[in-house]
Amino acid sequence: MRKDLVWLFGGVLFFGLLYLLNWGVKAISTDLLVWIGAFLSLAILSFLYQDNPFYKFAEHLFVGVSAAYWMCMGFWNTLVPNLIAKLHPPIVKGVLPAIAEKPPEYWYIIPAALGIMFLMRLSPKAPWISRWALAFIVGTTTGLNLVRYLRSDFVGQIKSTLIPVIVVENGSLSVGGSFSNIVIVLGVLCGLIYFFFSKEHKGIFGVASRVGIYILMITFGASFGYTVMARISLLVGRMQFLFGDWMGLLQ
Amino acid sequence: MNPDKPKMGFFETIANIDRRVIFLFVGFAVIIPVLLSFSCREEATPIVQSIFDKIESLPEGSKVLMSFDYGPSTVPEVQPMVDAFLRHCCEKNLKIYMMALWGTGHNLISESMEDIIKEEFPHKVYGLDYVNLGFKAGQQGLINVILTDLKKMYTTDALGSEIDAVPMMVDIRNLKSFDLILSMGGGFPGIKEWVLFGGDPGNIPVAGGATAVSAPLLYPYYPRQLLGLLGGIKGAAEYESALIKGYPKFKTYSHPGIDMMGPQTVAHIVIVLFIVIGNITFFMGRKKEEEEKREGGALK
Amino acid sequence: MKTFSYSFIFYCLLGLILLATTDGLAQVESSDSLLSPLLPPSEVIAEDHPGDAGGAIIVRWKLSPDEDKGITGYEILRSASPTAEFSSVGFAATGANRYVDANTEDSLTYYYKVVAIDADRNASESEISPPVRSSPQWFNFHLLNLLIIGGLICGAVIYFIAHAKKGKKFFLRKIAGLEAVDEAIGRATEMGRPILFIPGILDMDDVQTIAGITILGRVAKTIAQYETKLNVPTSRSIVMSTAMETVKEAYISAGRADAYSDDFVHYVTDEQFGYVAAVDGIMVREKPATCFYIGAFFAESLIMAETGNSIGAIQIAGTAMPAQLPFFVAACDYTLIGEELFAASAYLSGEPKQLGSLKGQDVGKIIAMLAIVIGALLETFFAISGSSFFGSLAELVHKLFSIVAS
Amino acid sequence: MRRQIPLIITFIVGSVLIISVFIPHKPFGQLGENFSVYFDIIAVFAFILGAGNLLRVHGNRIYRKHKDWPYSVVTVAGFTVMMIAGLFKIGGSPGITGDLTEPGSMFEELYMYVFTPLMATMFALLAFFVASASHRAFRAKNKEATVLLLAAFVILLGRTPFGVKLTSWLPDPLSFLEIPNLASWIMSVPNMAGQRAIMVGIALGVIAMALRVILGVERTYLGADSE
Repeated sequence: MRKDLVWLFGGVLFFGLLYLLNWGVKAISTDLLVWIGAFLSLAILSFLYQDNPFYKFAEHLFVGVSAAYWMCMGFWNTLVPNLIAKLHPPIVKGVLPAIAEKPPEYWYIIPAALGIMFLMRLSPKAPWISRWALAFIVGTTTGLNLVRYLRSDFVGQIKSTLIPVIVVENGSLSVGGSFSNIVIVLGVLCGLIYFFFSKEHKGIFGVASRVGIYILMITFGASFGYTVMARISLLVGRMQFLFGDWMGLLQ
Repeated sequence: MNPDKPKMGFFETIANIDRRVIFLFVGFAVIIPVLLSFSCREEATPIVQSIFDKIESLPEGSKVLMSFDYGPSTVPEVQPMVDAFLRHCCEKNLKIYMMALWGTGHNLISESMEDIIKEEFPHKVYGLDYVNLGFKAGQQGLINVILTDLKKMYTTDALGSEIDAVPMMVDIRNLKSFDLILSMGGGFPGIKEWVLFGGDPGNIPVAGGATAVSAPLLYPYYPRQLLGLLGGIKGAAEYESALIKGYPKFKTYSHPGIDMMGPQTVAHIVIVLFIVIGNITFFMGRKKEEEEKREGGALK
Repeated sequence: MKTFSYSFIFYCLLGLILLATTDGLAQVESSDSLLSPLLPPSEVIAEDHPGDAGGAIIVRWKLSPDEDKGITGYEILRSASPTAEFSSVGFAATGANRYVDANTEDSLTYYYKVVAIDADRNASESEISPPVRSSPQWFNFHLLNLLIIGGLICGAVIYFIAHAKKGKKFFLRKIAGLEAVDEAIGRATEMGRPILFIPGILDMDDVQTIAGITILGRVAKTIAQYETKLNVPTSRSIVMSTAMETVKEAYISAGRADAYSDDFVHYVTDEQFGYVAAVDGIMVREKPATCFYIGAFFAESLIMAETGNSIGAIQIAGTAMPAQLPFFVAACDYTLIGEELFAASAYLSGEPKQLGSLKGQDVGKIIAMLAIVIGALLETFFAISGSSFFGSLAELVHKLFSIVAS
Repeated sequence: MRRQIPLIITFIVGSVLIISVFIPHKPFGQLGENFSVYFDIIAVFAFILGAGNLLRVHGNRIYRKHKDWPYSVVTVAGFTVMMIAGLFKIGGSPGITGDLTEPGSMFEELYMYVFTPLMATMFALLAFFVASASHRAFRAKNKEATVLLLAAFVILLGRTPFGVKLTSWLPDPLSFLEIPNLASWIMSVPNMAGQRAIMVGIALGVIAMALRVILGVERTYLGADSE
């Protein structure tokens, strides 16, 4: 008998026994589903110590269940309403009665054809056809993203940086405001200089590029620090589940 | 220098600490406060206190519009804020008008009504003290319309009653009829839209609560366009504290924000301590290294 | 005492005004109920909304002269004929002189009226607008600035690609993360351990994934020359399929078709955290000597990078997700930051054509920097001097960089 | 020729989509929206490849008695059960008429009690990793690391009551030095400047990369052309 499986089955048995013994005795949950949730949560947490049979079990279960989950979602929420129902509405009468009355939209043949082309990879004779579908996907992705990024990240971000470096508020100089704006404008400029590829980072250019690195480091440090608390709250939620919903130790 | 394997000094041991020790500390830092229901006293920061003070200052019968602009995924963060706002408004005998710019907000209004108003303030009467206007599509366009004429969009309340048959709706004409707008959410449409399309053009005070992730994007509006803001669980906890301070009876009520904050704060402090210790040991280690180097150099 | 007298005069005046107005109201009501006390908005013009796919009409009007006298907004009425009944299509706030009716049929002709409304629900209708039809356009002039800026950048990129083709060489700075790729692969070979490559968790409809896959192609070519196992778990079926083709091609072009195996690339699950759980499992069991994380990442970035760190792997990351960069910077040995991710495949290819495009990117940066410097200076001059000359210039730069939502 | 056709497709599709942004007229204006629908449909077709690969990998492990083969059985079993529960909508409304995620259906129960706890706990591991990463990375090793450390430290302190107390004694004119104020200044000024520089750079990177792909200069993604 394999040692890891002995551990795994032993653990599951122990857990099951606990479940049966505590049935209605203490504040601990009597709901089998909660117990399953608790077991799986503990199995994942055990990875923090080291890899072990419980984690392996949970991980492999997670992969199988979640892969099937998204495939079912894709089938029922995309393929059925957005393809089958468009090409031949009556077929979805039982599932989507509202759509079944609509006239068919035949241009949905195009994605269907592309999908089948993509599957031609499996064909022994013409696997190269799948590359046409891929070329279509890559062409659209690049085309769409080129304009999207140009618009919101390039033009949009530059626009927000068109600010006065000397701020006058109610007729008098605002030192704080001016300082902040100077930092923003210089920060963006130096940050961009850091990314320059085709000029050696030397002299004044090198100094600016150093400042750019510092600005990036502040950005990274600040964003990191800001996220820490949000991450901890996820763990608090899990602990509240384990100690509250499952063990019944919290009011 | 030393032919034998150098013995790890105290500082090296700490500097190269097994990360599982850190995990253990973080684990305890969360588990112990959770078990003991430990909570820190949260002091309301000015950005939170200003909302509390505003609601405090409103005379009885003032009209507060609450917009539920969030969905189930952000309920853990946003619901504590909603509950705190609702309790405060009920306690102050303000009239509460609830609406939603998000489709998902509709159910959340009903749930909040059941859980807070009906449960904790059973003497409040629907239609006199609070009303559910439900969800209407239109996003910022909706705000734009109700800025001038609210009843054009809301011909009935969410339960289907004629809008003018609801007593508290009779003297409502548009957004300007309200004394305060509270938007709870963080995404789009949300607080930002309320500020730009409602508060600014109508000159109506807008405040609200947002998720921790989206709060920084709203800071630029405070305090000129945005009266105040609760950012994430911390904001909710601060408001709950302010509420308890003002009305000690709320101490016995649920306060999920404060409950969540205790463990978070302890864990945060543990992490900060680890960073400090990490740096001290790093410098001590380096100092020692330099000394050894110097000695080594002298020997040559 | 003084204040008292002032307020006395004030209230007297107020009373007079009130008297006058109520008197006026009474008169109107008694004489003719059709005549409202409000003056209507005038010069109502409706025209097709420019630069759209049809289905929208802009209505413009001149504000009612009574704008300050309690008008609470304007209602926009529409009809298919000047004689038929008009129905409401929407409202505009006080002070607004323009409304977009985004719900029109291109085949129909419309007539518009604008009604001023005050707080007492008095209404005053404008004249009927001339007839108008909505129609789709072939060019969106609102996006002209985008076309100009985009054209400049794309032109620069294409120019330098063509320039480099002719064999013109130019300086390129080093990127530490890319310098380390060969070393990292060599180390894995020495240690006899596999190399893990994570192409992000998004699908092929994200450019970062395409960048990740092209870098995978380059890296795989180097790996093919060693006897090192490559492991590419993917979280998307299309990415799996594309990565397989890419790696296969890399091995073939390196002359090592025999060393290629279909097992290098495998699908795990579309679920973000299921994928991470599996990747973590692979890391602690196979102990890869080198981990690449190149593509689009979310919260899982740190889970993977920390696990990779704990097994002592050399880690090279690259992403254009600003929110995840800090975690990679903190936990990995090298990180390609944003733009460097997209430049990496060109760097690694070493082809002059590809490298030329990097110089084009730099021209884009110069454009951005010039715009910021000029814009900020103009804004500053305007703020100090208040001169309308600088004001209008600053406005112009602003306009060049503002994108109207279409 | 076989090599050329995909390049031509990419070129045509890519350029048409770029141009279409400026042409609101039908059918160009809608192309971008339609694509995401197309893409989702193709992705569902591709699931067949993904599922096939997953089952092949784990099937092989079981067949070859790989070290961890019993766990592969778990994956295959989990996948099969979930797939059957979802495709045939077991336990919900009669037949397949109900909603996929209908309360009480097997698919929904599996999601609630197996999928969700696994996902939430995996996500919660971040709390631990954030701590170990900051312990290791936030050290003043050199100037850059010091700047990183200081920024992170001020923000971290600003979010604890202790940090707030630490500087609350500062007199009014110096109130901008109080840690919470300093933290929000860092977030909204230097942090924002850095984010902007990164975003502008990313935009340029995407544009150049997209052009290389559309023009066929970059063709690695197309894979093998030996046949």
